[in-house]
Amino acid sequence: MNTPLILMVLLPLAGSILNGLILRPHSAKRAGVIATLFSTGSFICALLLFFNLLQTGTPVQISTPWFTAGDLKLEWGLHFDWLTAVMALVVTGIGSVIHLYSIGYMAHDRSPGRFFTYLNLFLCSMITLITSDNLVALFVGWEGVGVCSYLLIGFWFEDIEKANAGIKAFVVNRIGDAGFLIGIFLCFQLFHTLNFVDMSAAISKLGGPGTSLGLWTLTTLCLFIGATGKSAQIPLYVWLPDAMAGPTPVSALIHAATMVTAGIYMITRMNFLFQFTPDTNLLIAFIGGLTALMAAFIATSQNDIKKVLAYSTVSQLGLMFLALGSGAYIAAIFHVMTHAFFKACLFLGAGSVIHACHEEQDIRHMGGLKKYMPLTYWTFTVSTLALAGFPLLAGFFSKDLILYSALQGKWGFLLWGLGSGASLLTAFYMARLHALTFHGEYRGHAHPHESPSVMTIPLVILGIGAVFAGYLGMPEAFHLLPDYIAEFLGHVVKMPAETEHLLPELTAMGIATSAAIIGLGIGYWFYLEPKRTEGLNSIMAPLRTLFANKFYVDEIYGFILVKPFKQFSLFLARIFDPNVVDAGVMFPAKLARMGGTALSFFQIGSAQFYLLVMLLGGLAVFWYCLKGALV
Amino acid sequence: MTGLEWIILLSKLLVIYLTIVHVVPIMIWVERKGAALIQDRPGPNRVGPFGLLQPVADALKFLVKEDPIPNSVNRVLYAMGPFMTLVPASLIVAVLPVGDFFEVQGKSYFMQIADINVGLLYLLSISSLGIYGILFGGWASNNKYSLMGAMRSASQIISYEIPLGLAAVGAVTVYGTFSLREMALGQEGTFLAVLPRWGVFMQPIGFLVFFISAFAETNRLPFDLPETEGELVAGFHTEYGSMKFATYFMAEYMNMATISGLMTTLYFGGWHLPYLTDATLLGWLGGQRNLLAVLQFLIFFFQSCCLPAHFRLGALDGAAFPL
Amino acid sequence: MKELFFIFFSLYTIAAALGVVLAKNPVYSAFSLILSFFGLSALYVMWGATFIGMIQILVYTGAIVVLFVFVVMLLDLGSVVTDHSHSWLTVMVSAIAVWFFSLLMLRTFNHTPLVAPATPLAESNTRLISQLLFTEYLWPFEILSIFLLALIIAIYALTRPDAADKRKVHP
Amino acid sequence: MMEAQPIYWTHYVATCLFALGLLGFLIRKNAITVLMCLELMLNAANLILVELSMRTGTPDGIIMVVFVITVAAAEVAVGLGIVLNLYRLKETVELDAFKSLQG
Repeated sequence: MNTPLILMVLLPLAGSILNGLILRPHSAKRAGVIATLFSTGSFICALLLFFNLLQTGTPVQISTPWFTAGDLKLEWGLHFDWLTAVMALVVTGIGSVIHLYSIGYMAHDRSPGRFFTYLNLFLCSMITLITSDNLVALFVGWEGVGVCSYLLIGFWFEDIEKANAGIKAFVVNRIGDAGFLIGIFLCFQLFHTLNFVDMSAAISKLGGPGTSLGLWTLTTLCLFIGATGKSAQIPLYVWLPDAMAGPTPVSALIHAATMVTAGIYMITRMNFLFQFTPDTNLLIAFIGGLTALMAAFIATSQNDIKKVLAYSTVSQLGLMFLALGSGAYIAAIFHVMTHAFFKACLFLGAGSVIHACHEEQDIRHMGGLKKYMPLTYWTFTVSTLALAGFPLLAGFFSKDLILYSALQGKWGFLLWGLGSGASLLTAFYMARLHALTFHGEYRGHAHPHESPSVMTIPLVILGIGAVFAGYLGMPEAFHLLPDYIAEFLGHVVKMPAETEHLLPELTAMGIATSAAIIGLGIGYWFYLEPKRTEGLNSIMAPLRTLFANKFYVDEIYGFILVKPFKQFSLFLARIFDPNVVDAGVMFPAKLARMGGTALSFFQIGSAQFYLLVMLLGGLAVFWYCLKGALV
Repeated sequence: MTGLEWIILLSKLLVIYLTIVHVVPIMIWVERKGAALIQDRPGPNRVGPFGLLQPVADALKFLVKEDPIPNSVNRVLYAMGPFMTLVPASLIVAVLPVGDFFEVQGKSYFMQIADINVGLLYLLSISSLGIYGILFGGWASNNKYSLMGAMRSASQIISYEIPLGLAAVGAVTVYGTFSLREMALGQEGTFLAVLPRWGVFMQPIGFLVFFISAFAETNRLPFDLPETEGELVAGFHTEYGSMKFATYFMAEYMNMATISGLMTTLYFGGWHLPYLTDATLLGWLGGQRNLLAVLQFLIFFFQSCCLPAHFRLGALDGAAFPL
Repeated sequence: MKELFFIFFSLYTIAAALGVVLAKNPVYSAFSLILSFFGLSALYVMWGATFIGMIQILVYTGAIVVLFVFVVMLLDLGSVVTDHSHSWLTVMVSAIAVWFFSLLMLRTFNHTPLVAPATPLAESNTRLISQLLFTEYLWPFEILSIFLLALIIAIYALTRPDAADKRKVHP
Repeated sequence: MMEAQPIYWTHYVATCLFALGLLGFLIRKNAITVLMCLELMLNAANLILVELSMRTGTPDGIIMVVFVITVAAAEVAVGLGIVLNLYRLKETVELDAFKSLQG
């Protein structure tokens, strides 16, 4: 069973090399077909491995010695266990669908070959990230994904903002990665190994941090910083909204389904470490909650369709981190899976809308597209409802699981409040988005038309996924289906100890669903009637401007970080460099010249003077040598 | 050194030195007579019989005349000049092997004033000092012509010293020693049964070279260029007045005397007469060693005196001189 | 008796040497040089090296100093009265340096152990020297002769009359 | 022959000679005098050589002196040649006049 594992990793790489270096096709069709073939190939391998895992129940493991540095002996290992299986299926599945979709989307782009190369490359690095069996290989995948996101965001690099957005994404990720690196070093320092299996064995042997709790907390904190960078949490989320500058399939694949979940996957993979550090978990939960709420607030007043979806992703990720913080790793992964489906569907829908309205992204210039694009409309509606948490749809199950798991510990109520507030707002702004784009009459001046089938089929697939993904993790309360996801991931993730929840499960679920429905109602009520929308906008005007400007976070960052940095470098260049460094270099030169002139004083030309000096010198040497003897 | 030895030493000094000194006026007289004879004129006959006292008169004149010292002259060297030629000339006399030895109270003493084993070397080096007298004299008198004259004569003397030295070396190789006394002894008796063992017969060529360079050494004809040239008038000693002039003059003749003394030692058998060995002479004189010493003394001087005559004769037929 | 002579001649030579250095006029210094050479040769003879004494006078005084006097007279340098020396400072410094140097020299001389003082040279050293010269030291002797030959050529080249015109005297 | 004359006496003489020569060599400006002082130094060396060779009975010292004298003669000849040329060059023999190699 080793070959499918290797194939899964290498097929996208082969695809990207084929597209990028060898064939360099110009037509989107040929490049797209090749890319999609290779990604579906890796999806099939993932399926094979998944069924093998189901039957044998033993993870597949291959490793080759990579390099040894000091007492660190590293192997490059490919490892396919339950957690990887879930993630692989999500990544390769949705990846292939999006490849199919982007054939249509990039039809009349100038350099589709380059696009598909990057896309395949991204897929390959994401898979290496997931299948790696040690932190360093994971980090390689981590960086690969970062690079590809930069390349893809800045795909239309002629446009300066898009290029800047790419750079911004990459820089912010790098900051996160720095934290992640320190985390890896600390891990090695503590456990002298970076391999997950050995690490968990070492920890279980150690049986807890014991004296060095502080150090363990620091490690987990650093790892968390890496995760925030990659999965766009409070301090380092600024790059995600700007990342919308990239083509829509990119946003769909990277910023909805795969890359952003890397942080969550990493933490879940390291759950054996995070269990022992309660303070970090609390911090994670709080940051998750805060991000969710804040992003939701901003999303309510965004006018760009993709910006709204981006902020909704950020808030959903906040929810996932909330789950991680409160120890519900399985809930987080389950939400990752469901979120991947409906968020990808939403993004692709937005893509086809933009495609139809000829690159129009402002929802105020859309409206009434229901008539023109029925299929997109229906898939979009299903996903919106799923996202909002409409009962019996995917979002409902995973979100309730998270909110329910947040209900524990000292801060349970506050965290739960944050989460449910976020989901209320999510329902509200999704309703707003849905109403403004598809209902009322068309305000744009293009003439929209339904997207070609190659784009609508992926929409339908994802729509179905959005509906049925939820049934994998049915809570026991319904006693309908066994909780597949729970026992499936149980092999990898130890179930959190059953702490008493502050509220019984059913009541929590009831409150959550009612919140979702109220949100949707308000949203539709306000935004279906243009008259009422103006009323709402006028009342909330000050708040709206605040949200619109994203709490001025970018400006604050600019002010706190960027300006002083520029100032300091200016100082260095203008004052420090010329005076200190140059002076240091020039000084010996000046010294030599001075020495020269000083010595030339003695060259007065008279031979006898030279003789005298010679004699004196001779005497000194003579005397020095004989000093011993003379005495 | 006991008192007696001192006396003997002093007496030897006195006798030999005074003889040399007295030979000088005689030579002058002979030369003036000879020159006159050549030029068919009577020569000095005013003073004393046949002008014999003429040299004495000259000497008196020089002593009496006022000794002018030109003002722009370098005082010290001007005065030193003449004596620097005279002193070396007289120093050489100490080495000349005048006779064999004589007994006084049973101890035998050498007739020579000093017999040093580097005799010849001593002689050569001292004779080379004469040049300084001429140089300083010429230069001190501070006029261009005298300087030129001094330069010419000095260079002439130096250049002829070398052949003189080489000839002397020839003699040394024959006699196997530097000491003049042994050289003289070596010339006793005969060799090849016929010829007396005189240097002349042993080294005719050596003698010839020596003879010529001797002439040059003392600026005699035909080498007296320093004086005869028109503009040089009297050469390096034009500026000199009486006494200093006299000393130069005397030094010149003493030089001649000593050079001829050297010649007799090297080539004319020192104090040996041809074919007559000391033993036979002693026999004749009845074993009087001292008498023999006196006889040898006379022979030596007789030979060394008649040589200047040859000088003079040489001067006579200057033109045809087989140079 | 001998020490007396020895001391006398030594002092005499040093006095003459002083004369050489201090004389205003090069001719005077040449003259005192001759006197010092006399003193030196006297010392040699008193030490028994009669041959060297004579050579000293014959070669040094007879030839080398004559050269000096020739040059002085030809170039008419005598008239230049005094040219004593550089500034006072240099004189002082050199005096001190020379004094110190001589101290060191003396120090080394007096402390060099002497080879066993064998019997002084018995027979006249002229014979001995000449023997040695042509047996043990033949090579240096021959080389010296070639050296002198080269010297003569060099001197002629150095002071060629016609070359002089090319090097016009420029102020 | 000299008995064991106190050894340092001649050394004193030679050192004084050498010192005087050196002093003259350094101080005097006139090229000729400088060369004479040089001769003086050489003779000081000769004195030591002779004295020691006679004292230790080895004739090598004397041979050395012979060689030294010949070389000295050569040296003087060349020296005077050069002085002559210097004179032709600059009309004077003052050593200070020749400063063209000044630094």
